[in-house]
Amino acid sequence: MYVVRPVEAGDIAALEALAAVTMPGVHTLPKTRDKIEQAVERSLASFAAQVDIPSEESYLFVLESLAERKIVGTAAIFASAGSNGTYFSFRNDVIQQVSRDLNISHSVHALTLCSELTAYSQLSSFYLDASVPEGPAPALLSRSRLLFAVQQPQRFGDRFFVPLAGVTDEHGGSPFWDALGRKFFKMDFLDAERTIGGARNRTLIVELMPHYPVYVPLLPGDAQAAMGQIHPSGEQAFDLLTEEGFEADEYIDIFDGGPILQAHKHALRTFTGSQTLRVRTSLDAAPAEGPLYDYAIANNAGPGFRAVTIASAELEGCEAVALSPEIQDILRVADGDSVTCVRL
Amino acid sequence: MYVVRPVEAGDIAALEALAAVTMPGVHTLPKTRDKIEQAVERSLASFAAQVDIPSEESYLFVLESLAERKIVGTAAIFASAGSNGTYFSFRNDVIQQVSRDLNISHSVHALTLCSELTAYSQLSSFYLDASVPEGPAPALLSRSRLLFAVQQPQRFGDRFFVPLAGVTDEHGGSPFWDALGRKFFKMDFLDAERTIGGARNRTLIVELMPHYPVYVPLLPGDAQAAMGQIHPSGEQAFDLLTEEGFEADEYIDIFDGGPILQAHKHALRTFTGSQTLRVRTSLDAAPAEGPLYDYAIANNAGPGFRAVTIASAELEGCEAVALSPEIQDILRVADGDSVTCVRL
Amino acid sequence: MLVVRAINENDLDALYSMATQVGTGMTTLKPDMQMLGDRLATACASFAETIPPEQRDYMFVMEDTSNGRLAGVCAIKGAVGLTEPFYNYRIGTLVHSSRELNVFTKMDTLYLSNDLTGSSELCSLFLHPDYRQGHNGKLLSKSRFLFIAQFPHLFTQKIIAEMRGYQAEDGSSPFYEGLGRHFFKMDFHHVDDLTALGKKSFIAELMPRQPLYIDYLPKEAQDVVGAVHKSTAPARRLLEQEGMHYEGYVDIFDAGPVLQARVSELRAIRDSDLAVVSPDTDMTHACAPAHPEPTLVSNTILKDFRMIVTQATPVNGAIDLSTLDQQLLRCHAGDTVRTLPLNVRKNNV
Amino acid sequence: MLVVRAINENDLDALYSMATQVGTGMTTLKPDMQMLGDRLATACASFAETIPPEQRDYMFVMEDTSNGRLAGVCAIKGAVGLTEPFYNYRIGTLVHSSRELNVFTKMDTLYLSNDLTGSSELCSLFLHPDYRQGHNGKLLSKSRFLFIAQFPHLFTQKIIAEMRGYQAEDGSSPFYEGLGRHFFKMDFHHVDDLTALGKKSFIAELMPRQPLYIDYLPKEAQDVVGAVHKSTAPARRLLEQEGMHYEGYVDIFDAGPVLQARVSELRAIRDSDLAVVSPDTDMTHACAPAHPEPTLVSNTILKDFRMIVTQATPVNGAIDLSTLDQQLLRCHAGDTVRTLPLNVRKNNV
Repeated sequence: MYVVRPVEAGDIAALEALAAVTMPGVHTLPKTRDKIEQAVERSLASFAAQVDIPSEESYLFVLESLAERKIVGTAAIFASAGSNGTYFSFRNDVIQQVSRDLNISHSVHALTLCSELTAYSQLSSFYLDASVPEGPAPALLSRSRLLFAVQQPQRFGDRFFVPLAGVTDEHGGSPFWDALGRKFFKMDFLDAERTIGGARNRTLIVELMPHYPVYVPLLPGDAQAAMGQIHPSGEQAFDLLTEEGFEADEYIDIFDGGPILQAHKHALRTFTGSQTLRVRTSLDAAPAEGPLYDYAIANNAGPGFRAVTIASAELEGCEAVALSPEIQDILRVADGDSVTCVRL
Repeated sequence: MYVVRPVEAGDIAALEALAAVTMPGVHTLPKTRDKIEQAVERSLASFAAQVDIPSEESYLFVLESLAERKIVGTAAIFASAGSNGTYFSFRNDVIQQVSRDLNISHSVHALTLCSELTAYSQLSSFYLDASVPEGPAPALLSRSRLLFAVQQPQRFGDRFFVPLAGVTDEHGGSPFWDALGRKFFKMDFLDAERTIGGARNRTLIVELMPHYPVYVPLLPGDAQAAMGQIHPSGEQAFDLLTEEGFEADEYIDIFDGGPILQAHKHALRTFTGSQTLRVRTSLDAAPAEGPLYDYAIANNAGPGFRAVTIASAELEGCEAVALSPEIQDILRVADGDSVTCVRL
Repeated sequence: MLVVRAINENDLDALYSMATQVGTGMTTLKPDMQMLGDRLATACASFAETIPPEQRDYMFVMEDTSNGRLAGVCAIKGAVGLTEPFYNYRIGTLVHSSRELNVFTKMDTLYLSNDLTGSSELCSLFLHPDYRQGHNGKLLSKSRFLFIAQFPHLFTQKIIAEMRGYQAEDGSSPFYEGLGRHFFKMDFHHVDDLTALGKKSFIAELMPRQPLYIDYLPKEAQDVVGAVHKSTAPARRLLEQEGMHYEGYVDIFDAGPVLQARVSELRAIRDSDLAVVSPDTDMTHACAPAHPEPTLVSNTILKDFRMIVTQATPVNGAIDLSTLDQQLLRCHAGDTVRTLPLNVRKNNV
Repeated sequence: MLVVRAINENDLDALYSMATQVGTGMTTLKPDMQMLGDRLATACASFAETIPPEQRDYMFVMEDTSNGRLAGVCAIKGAVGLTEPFYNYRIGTLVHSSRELNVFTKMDTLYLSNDLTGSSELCSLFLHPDYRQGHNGKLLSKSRFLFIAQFPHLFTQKIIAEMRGYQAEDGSSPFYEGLGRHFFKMDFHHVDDLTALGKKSFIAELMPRQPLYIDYLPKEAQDVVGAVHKSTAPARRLLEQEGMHYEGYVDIFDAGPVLQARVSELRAIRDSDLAVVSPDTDMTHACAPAHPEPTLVSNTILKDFRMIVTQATPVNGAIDLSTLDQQLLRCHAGDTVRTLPLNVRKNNV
């Protein structure tokens, strides 16, 4: 049984252990104890804060294996990507070129440095330990953030995005970076990412990155090929997110060219498909009749947020959900309480 | 009773009469007999054509008052706005400006000449005679085009847009044009529109219009105020289109700054809410019980397309619709035939 | 003897026969009777001042008076870009600097521009292979500067000359292959021909409009920005000696440099002098330099402008021209001529 | 007597007291002991050649030897824009033309650029009000050109001078009101101060990057592009006489013009000459002009560069300087000095 909950101060050592095994250049987790402590403190403060307008809050969730009493995954959500500056990305523009005299008609792609994602909420830091089996747990981890956003819409923007790490070679080099960022930053990809700490909202970006559109046909072949490509470590997240309703193709990362998935919340299944149900205690250990579906179920306890998965008969059209006392314990809910649930 | 049907050669005189009363600068209808004849011929050829990929087809529909045997409205749809070049519009861009040193953070709007609407299908030429009463007829006229597109998706793009005429003063001048287009075209708004015939896909546009974004704060106040504003003659169309699911704000017209409404077909009510029903003959003259709703009903006869409105009990969930013999006559359908219908 | 002179109505056949020798690479001098006839008519109207200065096209021919053959041709256009847009890339600099990271990056950038619109242009220089010797090339090229010095009011403030850009051994243009081909999707020579035919609207339609960092281009393309075709290097040197400079404008297709100058800063404007044709006297003879330098001498008549290179040297406002020289220039003792040392004086710095 | 000389370590107090007289409008000479001390140290290291040429800041003072007061100051920076980006607007031309409509529109356009990065800069010219008479202003301004002529290898190919832009009676800048204010949302003088303090990253953050058609600006802003502040007009004329030109670069805030020149085309480089200090002889006396023109004369010593204006005129490579003049220049008979007529000769065209 896995539960997703807000990070706690006691999780720091476990996060440090997790961070030790993540890949260089893939900015899923902070690397140093200091940074981890800061991230945890910031999350605790964010969950505790009264929020009217989304700002610098950052909510960090962990996936805990209850059997092993061990942290096996993380996922975070920033209230506003540009709260601390301007969030930069490349927009994929298509320019139609038509010459009637010459009977030429084709499209030219161009990358434009833009700040359109600044007011979006940003999903990040999705990481799963290799020990977590396939099944509903990964989806639970990815979607719990959005369930929290469904419950607390005032804490988030109307649109969400997720940058996924782009491709790098065996030495940590990025062909997209080599064709673009390197010319302005004059440093290796990993050095730049280290220096900037994975951020995309710093003044130095507007100081250094190109202000004019980059015509894609002028980029070397390997850089063009890397545009919108995911680092292998991000495939699972990509699949979960596209299933959720996120769309790629419109934006890519300014550093490594990785895809940035984005969507209006009305296009996300967690928003359109979730429902609030009353808890009904089920003492019946036998499975219900008919087909069972995986559902994510979350309490509505703010800083005490908990979410788990259950297998249940179809809940659409129901007003209540039957939960075993064990599940109620984990979720800290009782008969008659409200929970938010969505089919996985 | 009103019916919407494809234009026919016999309608030319009637169209000429209608055109005589439309406003200068509002490009709803061709003005001269020659142009009207061309438009009708093109429409006839388009309806008759076998189409795999949308191209230069242009479908012109008329609203006929059966009581008066008179044409009282027109509406058209172009298969592909840029089939004949590149369809240009201004995209509303927002640039985030943030200086942490100076503690400044604000947005700057800029208009970028873009060709993104080129592959869209374009609704146009919506015109209603003043004699047409309020009620379902205007909506029927506007939506029949889309019902046709629902039936024949291969003839149209996945996205649709509608440019609506912008504001002009009593002399036919456009404050938006005066601040922008005039500087490049060196002529009055009406002269320019006459010269270009309302087109937005001609080579001379790329030759003359500005290639760099126009920063909106630099425009005079009256030009800024005119951006996205509708000419009073377009209010009815605007209301019908936003109700349909079209969205304004992202694009404006390069000449008069009028709004360009656009949407993916999946966001349009005619696409998401229409259904195919079998015709059942209703001889019962008495109204059905319960509340009645207005529905647009269209046959599926291609070049013989006909659409009318009926008042009916809720049809959602039904498999058939009861039509009187008179309506069946008008639609040229019989018991058991399929019709497409959508609630207005 | 060779004289450079204003072209006239009788030169059409000889001009055509010279144009057949030109070959590719000079788009303005093709063996097309219609085109050449039109151009000749414009040139005659220019010298006759019957068309406005910005429409003029002063065309000069070098005539071998010993046999009446035309040995070369060159021209000055009154103004470019006033009927068809005149495009160039301008090379600018953009600095990207972050104090926080201690990074300072200076990047060369290409801007599509029409900045040179309205400039006067030196163009259409061609010297027949039989005459490529001695001072002939210099005489032909520099004749235009003496004309400008004599009639500066006919020209705009800025004078330019487009130089043919670098080409690889196989005739391809590395700059075009690295940039233009992506947008035009056709051969370099095809594009070149289209512009020569005046079909230029495709440039507005297809050229990328946004500034381009040169660093984005392949190395081979970067390397040839502002580089001339190897056959053009001597012509470039001659123009630079006369005060023209490469100021960062290049051709949009092959990146060949545009040389330019303020008319007021041309050597011919600064260093040319008027002199009166007068027989040698003991007095002037005594003051003449021991080693006379070759001198360009022209008459001062717009309609029948003529220029030669001679060993006579002006002394104190007078010049002793031989009878032959006077015949070539169609001037006589007592007339005023304009003189300019053929070669540039060493800089005294 | 007035001499312009390289600044030295002992000038700090007098420099400070002069800076208190400067008032607003010259951001580089503020009465701030720390700032002036740093600058003086850089200047001394520059004349001593202990720092690289691009970091140098050659500062000159005009000293009244009769009372030891400093009457003025001026400077030449070795290179600008190499530590902080140096921004200008460059004015370019874009043509929009349609043959079909017979429309031809030529538009001036502003490009944000760092093109002048690395140029040497004339700056910080200030003459004390008590000394604003006679040749003093010319002497002070032109001294820098004589220095460049003597030591051209110390400078980059291009030399520039930024001129203060036009301001309305109330001290506002119509150009800033029409453009910058929309993006900076603060007062013109506040923005000016921030740039003087070197806080320039806000320019990269807030300036619009895309080329702007000047026609979009309000008429009042369009009218002052390239126009100088009325108090700056005389300084502009002096620099133009020396061969500097407005080439379409202006300040991003007030649109004041940047004057620029190739070093090789400065009048001082072309027309200055070396001469040996030697007593007058009958021979030279006979050849001297009847109406001597005032002449700028400098010594040729980098570390203690000194310059005066005198009525002595060089003749055949010799100049007869008075004992007082020799003292001011710290030179003696037999030493070489550099001379340049103070005033520009009439153009002989």
